[in-house]
Amino acid sequence: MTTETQADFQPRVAQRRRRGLWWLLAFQAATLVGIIALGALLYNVINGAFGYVAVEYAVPPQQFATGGYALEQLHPLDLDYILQTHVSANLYRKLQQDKPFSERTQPELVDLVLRYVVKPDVVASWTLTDSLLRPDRVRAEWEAHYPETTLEFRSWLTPSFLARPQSSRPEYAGVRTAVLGTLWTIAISILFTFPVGIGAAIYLEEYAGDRWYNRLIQTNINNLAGVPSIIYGILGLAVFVRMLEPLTSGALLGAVPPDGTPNGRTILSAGLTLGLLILPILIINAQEAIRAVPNSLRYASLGLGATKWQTIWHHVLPEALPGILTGAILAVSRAIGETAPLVVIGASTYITFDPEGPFSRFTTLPVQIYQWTSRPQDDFRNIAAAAILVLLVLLLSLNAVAILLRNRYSRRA
Amino acid sequence: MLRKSFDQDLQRVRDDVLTLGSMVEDATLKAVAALKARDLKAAREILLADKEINALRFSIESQLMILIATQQPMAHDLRFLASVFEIISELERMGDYAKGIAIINLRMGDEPLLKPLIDLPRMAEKCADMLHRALTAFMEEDVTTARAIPQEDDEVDALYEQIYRELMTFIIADPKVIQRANWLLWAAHNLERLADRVTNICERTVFIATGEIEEMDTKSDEDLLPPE
Amino acid sequence: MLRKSFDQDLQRVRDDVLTLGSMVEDATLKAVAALKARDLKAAREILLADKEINALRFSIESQLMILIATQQPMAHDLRFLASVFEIISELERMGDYAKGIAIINLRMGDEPLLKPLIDLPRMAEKCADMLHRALTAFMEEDVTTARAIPQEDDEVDALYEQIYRELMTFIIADPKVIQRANWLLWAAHNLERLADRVTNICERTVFIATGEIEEMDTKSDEDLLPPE
Amino acid sequence: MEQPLAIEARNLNIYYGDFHAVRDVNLPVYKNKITAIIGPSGCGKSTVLRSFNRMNDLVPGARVEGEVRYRGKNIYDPDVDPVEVRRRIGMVFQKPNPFPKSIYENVAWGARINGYQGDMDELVETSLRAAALWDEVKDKLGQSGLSLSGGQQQRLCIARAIAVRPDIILMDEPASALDPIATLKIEDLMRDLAEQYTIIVVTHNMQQAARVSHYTAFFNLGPQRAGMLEEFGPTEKIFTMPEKKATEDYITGRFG
Amino acid sequence: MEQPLAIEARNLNIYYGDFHAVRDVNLPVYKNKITAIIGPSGCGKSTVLRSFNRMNDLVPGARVEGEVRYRGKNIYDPDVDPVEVRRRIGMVFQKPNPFPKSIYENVAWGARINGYQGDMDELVETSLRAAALWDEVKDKLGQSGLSLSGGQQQRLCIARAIAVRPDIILMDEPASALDPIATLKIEDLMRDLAEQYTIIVVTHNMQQAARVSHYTAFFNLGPQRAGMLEEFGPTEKIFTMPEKKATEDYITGRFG
Amino acid sequence: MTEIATQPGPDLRPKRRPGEQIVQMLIFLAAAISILTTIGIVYVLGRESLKFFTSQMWEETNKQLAAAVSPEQTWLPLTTSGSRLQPGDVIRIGAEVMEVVAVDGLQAQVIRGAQSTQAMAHPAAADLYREQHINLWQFLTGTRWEPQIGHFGVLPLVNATLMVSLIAMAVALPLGLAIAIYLSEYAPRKVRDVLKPMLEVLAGIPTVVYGYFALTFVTPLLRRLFGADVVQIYNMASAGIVIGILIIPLVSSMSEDALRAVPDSLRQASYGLGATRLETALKVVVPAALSGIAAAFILAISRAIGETMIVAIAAGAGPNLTFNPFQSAETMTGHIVRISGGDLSYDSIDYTSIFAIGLLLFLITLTLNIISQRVVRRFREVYD
Ligand SMILES: Nc1ncnc2c1ncn2[C@@H]1O[C@H](COP(=O)(O)OP(=O)(O)OP(=O)(O)O)[C@@H](O)[C@H]1O
Ligand SMILES: Nc1ncnc2c1ncn2[C@@H]1O[C@H](COP(=O)(O)OP(=O)(O)OP(=O)(O)O)[C@@H](O)[C@H]1O
Ligand SMILES: [Mg+2]
Ligand SMILES: [Mg+2]
Ligand SMILES: O=P([O-])([O-])[O-]
Repeated sequence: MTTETQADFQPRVAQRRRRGLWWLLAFQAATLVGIIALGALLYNVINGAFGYVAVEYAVPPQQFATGGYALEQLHPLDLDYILQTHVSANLYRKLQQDKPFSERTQPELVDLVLRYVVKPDVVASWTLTDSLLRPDRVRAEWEAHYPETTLEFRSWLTPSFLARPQSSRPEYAGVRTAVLGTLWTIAISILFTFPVGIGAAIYLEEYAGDRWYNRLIQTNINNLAGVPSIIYGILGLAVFVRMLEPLTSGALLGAVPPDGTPNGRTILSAGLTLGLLILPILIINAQEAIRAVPNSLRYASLGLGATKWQTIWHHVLPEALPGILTGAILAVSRAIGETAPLVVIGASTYITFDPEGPFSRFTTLPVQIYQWTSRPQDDFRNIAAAAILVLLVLLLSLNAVAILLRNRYSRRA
Repeated sequence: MLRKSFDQDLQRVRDDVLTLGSMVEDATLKAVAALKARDLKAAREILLADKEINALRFSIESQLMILIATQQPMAHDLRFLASVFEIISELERMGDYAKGIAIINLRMGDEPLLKPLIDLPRMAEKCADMLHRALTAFMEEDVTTARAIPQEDDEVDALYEQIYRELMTFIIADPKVIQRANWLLWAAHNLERLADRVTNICERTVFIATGEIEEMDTKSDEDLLPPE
Repeated sequence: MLRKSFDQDLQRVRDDVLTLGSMVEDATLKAVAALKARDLKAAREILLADKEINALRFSIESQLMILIATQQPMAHDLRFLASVFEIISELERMGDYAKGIAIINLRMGDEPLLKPLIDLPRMAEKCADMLHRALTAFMEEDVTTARAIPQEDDEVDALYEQIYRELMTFIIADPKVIQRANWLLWAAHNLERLADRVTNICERTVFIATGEIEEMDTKSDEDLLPPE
Repeated sequence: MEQPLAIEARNLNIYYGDFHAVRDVNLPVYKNKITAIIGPSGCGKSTVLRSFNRMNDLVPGARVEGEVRYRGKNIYDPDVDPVEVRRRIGMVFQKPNPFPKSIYENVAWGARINGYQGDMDELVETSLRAAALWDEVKDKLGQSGLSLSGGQQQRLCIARAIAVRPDIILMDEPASALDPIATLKIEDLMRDLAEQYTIIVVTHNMQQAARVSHYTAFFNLGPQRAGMLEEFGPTEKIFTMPEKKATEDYITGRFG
Repeated sequence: MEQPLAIEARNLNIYYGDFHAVRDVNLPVYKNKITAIIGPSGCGKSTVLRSFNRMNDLVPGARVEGEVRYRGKNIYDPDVDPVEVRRRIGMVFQKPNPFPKSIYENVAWGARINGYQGDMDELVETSLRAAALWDEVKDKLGQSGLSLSGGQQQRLCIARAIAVRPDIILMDEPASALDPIATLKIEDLMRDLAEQYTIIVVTHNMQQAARVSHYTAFFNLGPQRAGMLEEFGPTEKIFTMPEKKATEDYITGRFG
Repeated sequence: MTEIATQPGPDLRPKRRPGEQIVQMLIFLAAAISILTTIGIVYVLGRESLKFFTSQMWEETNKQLAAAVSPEQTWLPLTTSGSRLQPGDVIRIGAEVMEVVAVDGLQAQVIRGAQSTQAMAHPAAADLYREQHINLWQFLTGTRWEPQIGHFGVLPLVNATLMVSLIAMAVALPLGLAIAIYLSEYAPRKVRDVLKPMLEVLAGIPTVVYGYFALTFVTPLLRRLFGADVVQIYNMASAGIVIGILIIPLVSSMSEDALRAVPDSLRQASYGLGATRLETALKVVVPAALSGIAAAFILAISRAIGETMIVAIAAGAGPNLTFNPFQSAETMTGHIVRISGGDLSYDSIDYTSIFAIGLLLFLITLTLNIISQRVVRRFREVYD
């Protein structure tokens, strides 16, 4: 029977294999597209963050390059002298009042010199690719359009970019306030979310029986995880900024904002909003980590006469911890990158002072990027790119930690 | 019904035991018939048949061992297999008795029978009949029959005693016939022993069905004695 | 070494078989001694001892079945267990022969022995010795010894033949002693049969060790015949 | 010969929600004996076993009726703490489940949370010895319990159970995840342990029950798929001469 | 009596990366017989089995040396397509793995991709009948294969393997995930199938090998933990009178 | 060991463990916070939307009284600035509500003291506010969103949202699925170990960066390809494509999870029957993972609809009902961000309008998420 029915089969293996090859190519191409997109994105950012610029100076900085030392390397006393000789006495006095020159650091002084004496003005900028690959064209354009300016290669991402506060002039703008705002906000989120999130996860995984309210909580959390972040913004706006204004503005606790008007648009509001936003993610991740702990471990412990909490504390949590942390880090990096809800609850975009506490008005890195991106001037795109690099480095390092943690964890399992 | 192949194997064992039984039965009847007819050729055939009996017995035994090794018998199956060990050993021995009669026949050579055989064939028939029914009971696990058969052993014993006494009178009358009388006596003794062994088969049948060994030896201590 | 408990169980079986063997040996020697001394009390004790032999045999058998049911014996273990089935059956039968001699003793009642016993005790000793060594070989799975012992059966046969002839002369001289001569003849016959069965134990010993059944029956077809 | 009882189920009925999983079980368990529970899949063997140390409390929807008497007390009485019960009636599971801690800690942990005051090193050694594992691990007590082989892990779990000095050890198919050799080791170990502990073992493997246990309880599916105790008796009897037809059919593999 | 060969391993050596997993195996497999492969864990039973239909190709790092001769051809020759080999040498796995499709589709799928031209309904029925499953599923061919019980699923997998009309069926512990009754059903089925197919079965369960197979190959761990064929022969011989001491020790459970 | 045997009756009574109960209480509360969040969302969105749809709202008209009026005066002199009044409008000056009866050039005839307010005198240059009413039907079907003139039709926003999402799906679904299949079925371990983290990086990049990418990379590219006159600086296509890229990792990772959840045994079964790798992947693995993949798709749509920053940056401001992907149009989320970004008065109609849009957005995404979860649950059941 075997031989006679063999005839019924026409396997045509070669043909089937050829078809397989074509599809494989398609799959690989798709993957390639994904990688290219990532590459293009990074390329685009880096492309904007460095490149030639045409700068106009009130006083060219070379003028101060004494004894072969560039401006940035001069001694504070020299810088003080330059300021004294180039700015009006009024301004000098005002600056002295803000903070005595003797107390200012050398980079701060350099900054003052640049801002009040050199007064660079970027009139045009070129991308990194153009600068590197087609310097001739750049030079030609420069000579044609901005002959009276200086052409120099500029990195928009500099240490002083990190150290400077916001400014309306891209040349002077920095991300310090934004970075500090981000850190403050995230700290508040973490403080609020971690205990609540992990607690909730433990409850749902270890204690919750099959009751209607537990099911409700679970379904609810799953749904919250899919709610667009902007809705959280609206929620934060209505609840934290407005309803709880006395609390979030700090008025209840006696904190008075610099401008004297209590306002709920504070770091606390932002932190809580982001906290709520990542809470469901954190809970779900933590639940998954806890669920991944095999039941056999719990039974082993309970079978020895351990109580439920002993079991959770000694076995379940330690086993789940790497997973919980991984999930938490990913949730936090999500919070760091969130923009829309903060815009909605009214992150202030132009803030030049450092946040001092939970009741400060604030801006954050992504909000800052958003603002700069939506300005029409090219220079703002450049600093947006620089700020993006800062943000990405921050996130990538967080992600790297998470991935490392997870890999160690999954290898053990 | 699961364990199809095990059941098939068990059935084959059962069939083989039955075959073995009928071979023995056959050999017994033929041995006595040959003796009665002083047919040496037939006697020689019985010697050959006994070889077959032995071979079949060992073949069954190795089947049993294979079944134990491969089928993990338990409970009823196990009692069955264990009993078959004993039963085939008994059957082989019964075959030996038949062969013994054939050998007596051969040893007698030219010498005529001391007397025409009447009781001996009757004894043989009775034995064969008991064996046959014992094996049927075994096949059917018929406990009632198995319990009844050993009672009939008394008949065989009676016949044996009768033969014994008769032969004694022959010897006392003329001691020179002692050899020829003894030949017949041995033959009768073999049949008597054969009948005893049927009892064991019956015992095993009851054991398979109930798990209990019941001693069925009606005369117990006497059977090893010569009749008085 | 794994299967500790199985090995312990196997050892217990082995020990029990040995005990059974020595009980049989003992019974044989005692039965003949009692006959020689015409000690009826001792003869009765042997009847009781035989009950113990039977009980032990069934106890071993049920141990075997439990081991098969619970331990899934294979290969060597299996051959061992299967052989023990046969060996204990043989030992029980040997016990029966001893009992038979005791019964003869009892049946003789007041009547004196036909002649003082000389060869019969020698035969019994030879038988007991063979049995003893066969069981030792079995315990030690000593194939060489197991193969050698059956050869010695000839000695027993020779003794039996001698006794037979001697008794025949008594009968021919005076047919009235036929009953008393027959008693002794039966006793001798029992011993002769007993020795034959030792051969089977040896066969099984070889089988356990090698997996092969070797027929060791040196005289094969003759043993069922009365000596001429 | 009346044996002393270690624990006993009386009119035990177990439900999962509406499903009557186990019906009217009366099962005596004798002290220092190994009692095997066998039966077809889904007949409630594990359910009954878990009811002996209230592990069923952890199963949502499980409900127990009737009594499980342990030292004259029904462990389902309201004034009985299941945590206490579980310390006295330990459990070993189908898949070896050592804690992801050191071998030492695996054994010591249970004793520690139960407030063991004595010499911990000694306890660990005694327990490992009793589990026939000491020689294999004595040089690497600090290594993770997970680094052991399956059979060793299972013995570690047994050592861990022993370390809290239970009266009774429940085992749910303790060797079914192991290879035959590790299985035989566990079986040998069980027999040794029976000198000090009472053991109840659920097994799918009839031969194992036959090899290892003193008593065997055969569970069967009754009407409406409820599990019930079909036959209970000495193992030798159950396997060579069961009383019920159903038992015979099951052990000779002619069931269903 | 020389039996006709279905497939044969000649000087087979299998490596995982640097690890020599199987050394110098010469194993004949006779037509229409069931050949069981037994041996301690990790001795390469599954590895050898997979080498018979080039399933090892799918294991990264696996390398096969030597020959597996099937119909006079080494299946590892470069001009042999593994896809073809696998159609003729089917496989049934340890855990039942029906496709999450209907019962009908489960059986039909393999035939369809292999360009089956005949009457599909008939093929499905024949295959299910051959797998002793038809009566149980004939009224619900449209239901998912996953809705069946474990034992039924395994028979479905067998039906599926049969449907592409292989010569040889490889089974890797086909019943180890099943309860004893389902196991016996599979064993009975295997014996029936052996009338038409050649079966090679790996099993951890010696008794199963003993019950079901005609020939048994005992694999053992050789030097450097490489698996090797210790003894091969008719099952009855291996289990009642093995030639090698190692085989005897293994089958009587006195190994290690 | 004997100590146990000699123990008297065991003490099985329960021990007090108050700590355990407190802990349990606390973590229950933690879990319950999520419910509060949902209630908060629903309450806030609901209340403000209700205000938007029902309650009175006063919109600045940028008109003032040209001169002071007395309580009796019914003709009001108005300035030229601001929006035109029409008969039927309800207006408010100070605390007094009036109903416009007729308009004649810069004069409006009104009924004074409407809605049970008191007619009173008003100084010159007092601001005029106009009452706003929005009904649900108009909101849902209106094709113009021009709050200044009182048009609150949400369709332009919805349309833009759908357009953008569609484009995003067209990019993300095929690519995401193909990547998932490649990673799970084809890629050698090493390749996968490299690619997966890369895709995860892609997923971890904040959306604002994607917005930047859309505006500064994709848009110029599109304009180069299709012509600067065809493609506006702010356009839906660019935003859609980039959202698609953003969502690729989501689709591919969820789909890959689904594919990998298909047990290896199925693949082996398939190979064992003589199937090729493609047949195994497409005919066995993908169908087996179908519901997981479907769930990924649905979730992806939901994400696309809720995505904010990319559209806020790249799709442009200003509601615009168009089907041309190269034109600028504002999505729902984009609108919310733009409106709330400024310093809004909490009473303005614009402020409440974002809640109404938010509610709509919430309902849409919620529905999609629930469907997705249902599908996932069914899918999980198959293998458990
Ligand atoms: N947690 C549970 N919820 C609902 N039903 C259950 C649960 N656990 C078991 N059951 C049901 O109770 C019955 C008995 O299950 P149990 O696990 O005790 O059987 P078992 O005899 O141990 O089976 P197995 O041999 O397969 O382990 C089965 O019908 C099972 O489906
Ligand atoms: N994919 C693999 N990569 C590396 N080594 C492997 C792989 N698969 C198996 N091995 C090794 O090859 C050896 C043989 O494995 P195999 O699975 O064939 O053993 P087995 O006899 O089937 O064992 P078991 O009875 O546990 O199934 C083992 O040492 C195992 O660790
Ligand atoms: Mg169970
Ligand atoms: Mg294997
Ligand atoms: O063979 P028996 O000696 O018992 O007649």
